[in-house]
Amino acid sequence: MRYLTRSPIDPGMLTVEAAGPADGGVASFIGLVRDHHAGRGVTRLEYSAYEPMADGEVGRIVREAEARWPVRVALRHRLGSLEIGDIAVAVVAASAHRAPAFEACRYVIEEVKRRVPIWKKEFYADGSIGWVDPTATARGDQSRERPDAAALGQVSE
Amino acid sequence: MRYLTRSPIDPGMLTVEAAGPADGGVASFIGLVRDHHAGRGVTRLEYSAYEPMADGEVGRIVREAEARWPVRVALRHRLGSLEIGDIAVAVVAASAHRAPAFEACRYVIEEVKRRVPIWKKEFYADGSIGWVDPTATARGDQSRERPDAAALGQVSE
Amino acid sequence: MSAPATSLSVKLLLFATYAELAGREQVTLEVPGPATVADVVRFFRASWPGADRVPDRPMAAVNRVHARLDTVVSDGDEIALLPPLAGG
Amino acid sequence: MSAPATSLSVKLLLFATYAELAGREQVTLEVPGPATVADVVRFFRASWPGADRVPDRPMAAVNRVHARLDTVVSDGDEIALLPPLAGG
Repeated sequence: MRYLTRSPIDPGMLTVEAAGPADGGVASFIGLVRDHHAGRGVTRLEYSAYEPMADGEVGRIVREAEARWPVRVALRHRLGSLEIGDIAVAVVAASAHRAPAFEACRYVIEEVKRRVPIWKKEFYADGSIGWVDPTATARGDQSRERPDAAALGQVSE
Repeated sequence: MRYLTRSPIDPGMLTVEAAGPADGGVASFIGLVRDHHAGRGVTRLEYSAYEPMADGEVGRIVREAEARWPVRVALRHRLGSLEIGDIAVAVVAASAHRAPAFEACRYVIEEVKRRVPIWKKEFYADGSIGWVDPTATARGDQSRERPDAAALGQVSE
Repeated sequence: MSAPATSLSVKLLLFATYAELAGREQVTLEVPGPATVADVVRFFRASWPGADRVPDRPMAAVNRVHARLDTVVSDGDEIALLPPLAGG
Repeated sequence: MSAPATSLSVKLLLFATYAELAGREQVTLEVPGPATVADVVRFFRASWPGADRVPDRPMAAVNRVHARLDTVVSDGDEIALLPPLAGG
């Protein structure tokens, strides 16, 4: 697998992977494990995935971005047990100029959240455990509605 | 000076500076020295600044971003002689969520380019030297028109 | 060109909360063909104890690609039922 | 409340290509008051050899803050003429 890892993510290495001497702009997004979610204290979490599909879907998203903008994209998503402050995901988009780098970076992280089969189990400060369902909260915690199966199915056709 | 440096910039340190345990999203922009500009080969460049004003103007931009979005921003701009691939500027915006992090990061780099008194002297592969004038090229190399003095003056009033 | 109404063998994968609800991560099903993903889900929910705790219209994938519930499945397909995604 | 028409002492800073065009990075000017930034620029361009190679309507700052050319200057102000910015 190219995009999923059980080891700590090094954003600097991803920048080296994405950027060459012709690149002047590098936009990055790093997702960190927060100490709270929907008003509850979080102590750690575990990411799991449908691994072969997740890796393939990330690859499709990266190729879409590289076809749409003059960019090179590097990405890693962590799996397994993570502590507060750990990097869960890092996306780096390098381009000659900053506008396509920003746009591609944003596209990739939005699509990763929307399309890649990864799940997150949160361990709360009160000792309870829960699977995160971004479609169940109305707290403005997520910026996207749940995509319906039909919409995602069309992506693959 | 807080935001200008003659030493290499470490984006990882800026991420540590900007992000805390409540932050889940970190958007970054890194500007690198490219090996070309407006179709000409570039071998190195020198950044100079009206240093006290540049530092103050960056501070105003950072405070504007931190007032407008729930973010913390860290930034460094390099001065002096830089080689191809060196980091010229790094902006990091950390927030609980990704949307404000992206928006604040983009705002800061756009305003830095528009308002901060820093100049760039390029050394070309053919041995010639030139001051970069983003207002003089029509190659799409810059995303902003030159701001006129009146518009910038109003910023400070 | 329509397939004869023979039995299809498909592998059904369950993840995260669906795996916990159904008490299993993988089952092999023999479903009457022709069948869509929705047919496979219906067959599964009716055939296994506890499987009806999985939603009747989940997000799904066929052979590791997102698929609509009306996608027609083939013998040997790997069908996955995907709880709400939470990556990133 | 308007200032008397006395002389003002201002420090004028030049950077990058403007410093090269004018052959200097800093001059102290005694200009007749009251005066705007535009008056200071006009006075400078007429008073120093080579100074007319600096544009007549440059971007400017007064006391380290961006300022319009019609900003009225005070005795002791630090006025800077800023070539097209190229940071970032």
